[in-house]
Amino acid sequence: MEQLTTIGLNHYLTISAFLLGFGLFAVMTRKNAIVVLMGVELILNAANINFLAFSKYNGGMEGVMFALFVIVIAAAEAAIALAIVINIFKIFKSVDVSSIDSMKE
Amino acid sequence: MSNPTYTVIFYLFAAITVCSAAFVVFTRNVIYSAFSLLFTFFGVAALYVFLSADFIAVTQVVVYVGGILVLLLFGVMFTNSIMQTGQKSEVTHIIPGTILLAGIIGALLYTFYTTHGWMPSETTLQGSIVERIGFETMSRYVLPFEMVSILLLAALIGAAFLARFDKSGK
Amino acid sequence: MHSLIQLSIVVLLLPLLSFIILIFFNRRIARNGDFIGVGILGTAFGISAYIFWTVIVQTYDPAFRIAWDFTWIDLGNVPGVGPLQIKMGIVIDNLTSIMLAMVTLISLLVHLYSTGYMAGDKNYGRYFAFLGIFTFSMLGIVLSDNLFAIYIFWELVGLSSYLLIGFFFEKDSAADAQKKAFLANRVGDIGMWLGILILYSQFHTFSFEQIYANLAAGNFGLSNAWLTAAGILLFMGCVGKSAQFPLHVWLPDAMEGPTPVSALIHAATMVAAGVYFVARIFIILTPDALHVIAFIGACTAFMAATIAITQNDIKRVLAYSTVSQLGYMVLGLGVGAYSAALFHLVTHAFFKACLFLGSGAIIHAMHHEQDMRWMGGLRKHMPWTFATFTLATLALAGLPLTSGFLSKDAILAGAIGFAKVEGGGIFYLIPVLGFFSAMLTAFYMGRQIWLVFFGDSRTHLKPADKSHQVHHAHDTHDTHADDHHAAHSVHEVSWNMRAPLVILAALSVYAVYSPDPLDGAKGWFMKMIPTPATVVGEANPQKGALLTATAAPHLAGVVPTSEVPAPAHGATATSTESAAAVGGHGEAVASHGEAKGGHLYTDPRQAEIVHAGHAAHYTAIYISSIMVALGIIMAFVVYVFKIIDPEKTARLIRPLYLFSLNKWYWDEIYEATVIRGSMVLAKILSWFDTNIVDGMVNGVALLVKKFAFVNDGFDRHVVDGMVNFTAFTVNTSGAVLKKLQTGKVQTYVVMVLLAVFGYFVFYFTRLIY
Amino acid sequence: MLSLIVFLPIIAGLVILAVPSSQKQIIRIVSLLAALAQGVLAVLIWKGYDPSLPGITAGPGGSPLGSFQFVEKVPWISLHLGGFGSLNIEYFLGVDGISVTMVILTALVSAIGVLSSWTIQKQVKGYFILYNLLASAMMGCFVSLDFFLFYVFWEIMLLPMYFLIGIWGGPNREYAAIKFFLYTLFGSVFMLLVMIGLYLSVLDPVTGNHTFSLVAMATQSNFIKDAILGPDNVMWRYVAFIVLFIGFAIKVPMFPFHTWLPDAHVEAPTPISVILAGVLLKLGTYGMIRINFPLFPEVFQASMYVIGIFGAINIIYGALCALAQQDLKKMVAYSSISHMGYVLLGLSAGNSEGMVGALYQMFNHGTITAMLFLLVGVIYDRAHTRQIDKFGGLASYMPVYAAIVTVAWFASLGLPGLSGFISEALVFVGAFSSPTTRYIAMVSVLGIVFGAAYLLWSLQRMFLGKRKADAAYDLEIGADGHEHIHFHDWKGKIDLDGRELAMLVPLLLITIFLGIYPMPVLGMLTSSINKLVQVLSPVVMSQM
Repeated sequence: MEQLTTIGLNHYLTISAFLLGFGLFAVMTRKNAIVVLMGVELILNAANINFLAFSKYNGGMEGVMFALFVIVIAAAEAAIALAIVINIFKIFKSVDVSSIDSMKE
Repeated sequence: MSNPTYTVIFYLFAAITVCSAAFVVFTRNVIYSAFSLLFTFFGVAALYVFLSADFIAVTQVVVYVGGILVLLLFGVMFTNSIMQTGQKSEVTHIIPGTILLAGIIGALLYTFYTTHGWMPSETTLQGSIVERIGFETMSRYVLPFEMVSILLLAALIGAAFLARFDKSGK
Repeated sequence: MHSLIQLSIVVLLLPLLSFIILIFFNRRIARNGDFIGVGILGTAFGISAYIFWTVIVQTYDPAFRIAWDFTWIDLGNVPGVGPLQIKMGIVIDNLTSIMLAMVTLISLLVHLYSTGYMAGDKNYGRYFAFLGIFTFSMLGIVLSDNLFAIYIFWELVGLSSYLLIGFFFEKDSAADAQKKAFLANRVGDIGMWLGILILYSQFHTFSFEQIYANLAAGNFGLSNAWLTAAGILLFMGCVGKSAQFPLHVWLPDAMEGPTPVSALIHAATMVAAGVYFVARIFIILTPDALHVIAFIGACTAFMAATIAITQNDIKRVLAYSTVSQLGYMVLGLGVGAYSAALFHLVTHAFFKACLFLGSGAIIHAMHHEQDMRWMGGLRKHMPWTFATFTLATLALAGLPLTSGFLSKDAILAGAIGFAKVEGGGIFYLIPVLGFFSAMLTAFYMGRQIWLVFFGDSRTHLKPADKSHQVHHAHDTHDTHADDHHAAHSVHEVSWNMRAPLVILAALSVYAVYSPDPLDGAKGWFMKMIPTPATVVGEANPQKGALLTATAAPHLAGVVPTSEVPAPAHGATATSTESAAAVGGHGEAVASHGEAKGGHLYTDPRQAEIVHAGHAAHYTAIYISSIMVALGIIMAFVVYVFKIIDPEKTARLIRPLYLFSLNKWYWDEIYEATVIRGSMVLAKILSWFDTNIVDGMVNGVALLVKKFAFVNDGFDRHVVDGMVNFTAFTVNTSGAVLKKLQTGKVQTYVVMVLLAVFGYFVFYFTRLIY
Repeated sequence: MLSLIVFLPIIAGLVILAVPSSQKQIIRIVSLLAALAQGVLAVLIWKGYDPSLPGITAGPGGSPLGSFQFVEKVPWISLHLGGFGSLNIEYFLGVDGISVTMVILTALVSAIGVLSSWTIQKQVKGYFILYNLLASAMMGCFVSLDFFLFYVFWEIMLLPMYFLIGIWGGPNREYAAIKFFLYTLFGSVFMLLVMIGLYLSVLDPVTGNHTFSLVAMATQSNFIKDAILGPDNVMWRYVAFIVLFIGFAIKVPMFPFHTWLPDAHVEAPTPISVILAGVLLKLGTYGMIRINFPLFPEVFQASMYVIGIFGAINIIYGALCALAQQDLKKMVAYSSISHMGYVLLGLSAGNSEGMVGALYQMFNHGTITAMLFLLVGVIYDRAHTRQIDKFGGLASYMPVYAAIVTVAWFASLGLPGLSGFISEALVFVGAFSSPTTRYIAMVSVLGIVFGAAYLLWSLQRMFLGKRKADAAYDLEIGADGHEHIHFHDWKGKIDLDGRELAMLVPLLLITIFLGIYPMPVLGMLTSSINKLVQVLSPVVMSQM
């Protein structure tokens, strides 16, 4: 019971684990490119939670700074990714990822 | 700290985060998942506050909710009009996906709860860390900071370039 | 070098000279240079006649022999053998000089004859060139003193026969015939070649003399069966060349060649070469080999005779009679009647050449009509041809006062004696077949004479469309118009075709060979060509024992007349003892020409046969005369008095008639088995080669299974060899793996994560255990 | 002397490099001159060759001198590789009876080949440069006595051959070229391994360090007893022998590895077919005689029987396949498979008669088959087809051609009086005399009949009889009232013209002369072969 009532590192890690799992699931299974992107965002958030959690319980600033950078890069990534998605839509007239298999030979 | 209200609130936000994330993933409607992603971001921001990283929380809200989520919604709008049923997006690899979902989450949790390597040090972060971030940014992390800003700039320009409608029609 | 040797070399090379001149320059010389051919052959004959004179007439010695040789190939100092040379050489003995004279004479006559017969042919000059090279190679066979040289000239004879048979090469039938002849000869030759190899592998020499000596000394390393095999294999060469029983099929087809060629090659000389060769190797033949030879000869004689009865083409009748007579010679050699066989070889050469040239004259006169059914009544038109042809026919049929009578009876006598010595039973089949063939010979020759010369012309009976009637192709410029007024325009041939007929006919009279019209053994020929003593009898002790086993019981019967006890004939008998044994047969041997040559057979079996053969002489005469008379009477009954209608009889015994008319179906059998077989095999193999060279094992199975699809598989030039096989495997494996590369990003993600998760699992299991 | 004869064509190639590619005639003449000069040199070598010296192994004192002739031996590559020891490769040329005949053959055939390349119109310059390179490489293979040098020439040979088939070949040329290349490369890779193994296990008796010299390798006492391929390592010696043998057998080509030959021949232009059949195939058997057998005599003794069986298979199988071919050139190709079978059979006999026969057969097959391919080329130039059934009755219209074809065909089926016969006869004599291969010889005699069958059959179908309905040429009545034929779009002489006669007549004369009097070639072989037989004989190995 004490384990549950006193919030510790593991609680945050658990949440991040769930977020990560859901993100991966989205990336794996959803055909819609946008949803895949959302999954990526989830994963990044999971990572951020870990960063911050560790840095809090370690009392260092590195995690915080890293989380900051991650957010920035996430923004960049989202921008680029959406631009790509739009281009894909222009070319393939669809954002169905599974229909884009020109990488096959 | 064992403050009951504190604990309750934490669990509340944790639940919001995880459930909305799950909804993001499991709903078939792109619009729904986009909006529930909004809740996820809020929840995560709240958790940041719990982690006494208020500045990051604010950034999270501003950047994600104000930026990325809007971008995503734009993407949705561009790629399929809301009215038609094209908003529904099918799934693939459902079986390996679920297996891996369960497997990875299980594996991670197992690791966390069996590992006692990291014991929290006494000096945890307390209070606001805004000015410490300012110091760090300008002193120790100045180079990464500049690089990231340049990267961001380049990314935005590139994105604009990529996403523009050109008449030539590539 | 002995002067005779030098002369013989000149004789050998003269025809080659004529070939070289004519093949290159015939277009530039007047008359296409036929006079060159005739002149050169005349010279050659002159020289060989001189050799004949010196050897046979002047030095009247059965044992006469001079030889000369030179090193042709020098293999240096061979390890395990020592210095090794392959020599070429020339030997001249009585047989050689007689053959020399005979070959050159007939060749000369044929040259002369051809100037008339072949006149106006567009390849006139080339024809004489081919005759030249043929004569050259034939003389080579006669003169050479070793197996290798004989094999070489043997093949060359095959070549020239190939060229001459296919002389009218625009005719497909001629082209087929020449190919058939060459291949049939080749089949015989490989047998002969193997025989040569067996002997060489033991003695490292090809020379006759050394092989005789080595065998006599018992140096033969292999088992006795090998020696018998060597004999039979060598005999296969003769089977091919002189058209013996299994390989006789080419000779009748060879009649596609110009008729003089048939006379020269396929009657007188080339086919005789086989017999000559067997005579050369006679003394190394084991009794078993001799038995095989005798039986094959008998079968050939009989079979050919039966076929000859029903043939309608004048040349084919002669061709089959040739085969039959060759059978006689081989039979003679087989039963040990050596000199008789060679005697028959010479006499037959003359009268058969006469017959062929006569038929050539007839064909010429009849404007290339060869079917006897449309001839008849030529007696009045061509008296010369008629006279000579008839005389030669009588000789062939073996009537008394002819040369054929002497030689044939000598052979048959030998056969009877042989059968006696071998203890009767199955061996009596040989003389019986011989006599029966004699009768048939008389019959079909009588038929031929009658159909051709007597009665009145049946040219008008000839149906307009002869393709159904006549199974063989005719000469190219042969039109119906010719046939219809043929009977009127028939006329005697010119002198240059008549003279050879007369000469040859003259040589078919008994007086040439023997003073006694009934016994050839009294003549110079059989005195000059005595039966040589075999060297294998004592060369192989175990064979010697076997001999006594066969000969002893019979000898027991003879012993009372001989003072020597039977055991003296055993393997242990020294030469003097068995010589005494033979001497024991008293005056029989004395009157028997060989005694003069001081021939004493050290091999008891041979002695027995020679003696018994002589003893059976008169029996043979009686029986054969009766048979011949029967044959002629039958011919008269059928064709002269018309008591029996041949058509009716044919219908009566239709199966037999067809069997004979279709030559015992030999061609069909070979077509079905050998030719078809090898072609199919070739196709299969080439298919096999194109498709599945790899995997010999399952290849065989595939061959059988896909046999039906051979041609189909032929078209597809599919994968062959390992190269494409590897390519194939790579291809398929690639095709399988390609399934994994969907190009869908998410699939890759799944894979990556699966790997990660797999690592997790692995890691934790490691942690736990 | 030998260097000159080897590198003369390459020099000519360099000269051609300088000539502008528009000057086709000059290019042709230059390479013809080079080929003729090579021929002259070959004749000089033949004259200067002393047939009494055996060769094969080193002379007295372990030095090649006194056994080999025209020896040229200079250190070429010598590296010190530290622990590995030192790498000594020599530029080591020399001839004995076996090679000198092949040198003459090569010079002859390459000269003929240049003549028959006259009709090549496409990229003449490149063609002749490659051709000369090929000629040099072949010659080098035959005269080099250093395994490494041999290997270098062997590999150089592949490249021009590949291009000559692949560029100037028929419709399906790339396939054939690739196939040829892969096959031969496959063989030579293994050769490389064995070569290194041998290098490590052989010591030069004179200098005392490792050597690639084949002369040193041919003496068993020079092997280090416990080296990888030393006398003690029986298993590895067997492996090396087999691998090496396969390498050479592919070139021969021996039965399971022969499928590249028909394709290569059918696709290759006439001169290249001539070179391929005339010289390249000989390299396989030459390699066996020079390298495979004397280096592993005891393995050779053990495997005679197998080699003989493969020889018999080649003979009969090749003949039967030839019997079934419709394409004249393919038939000739299979016939040469069959004839190389005689060589294998003769070698497997392991006695002097057989081996002399095999060597002589190599020479004769070189001349005769070259002649056959030239004749095929002649008719192909005129009719643009090689289908046997597309002809018929040619003998009436092309008498000279028909006559030469007849002689060549009969030479190929081993008619006495023509050189082919003597070699085949000697092969059979040898194979039959050795108890090991006696029964094999008895079987392969069948090859004689089949050989006669397919040659005579094709002869009949093409030359005898009358023109077929679907023949590849027309009949027309000429001015002189006789029938003539004319081929579509063939401007030249209907019968053989001067150039073709110049190619064919020399070969014809050689064939006939060597058929009547073989000693000029055999005389050079005998002493070497006797020595070789001694080296291979079990007696020598027992004291090894």
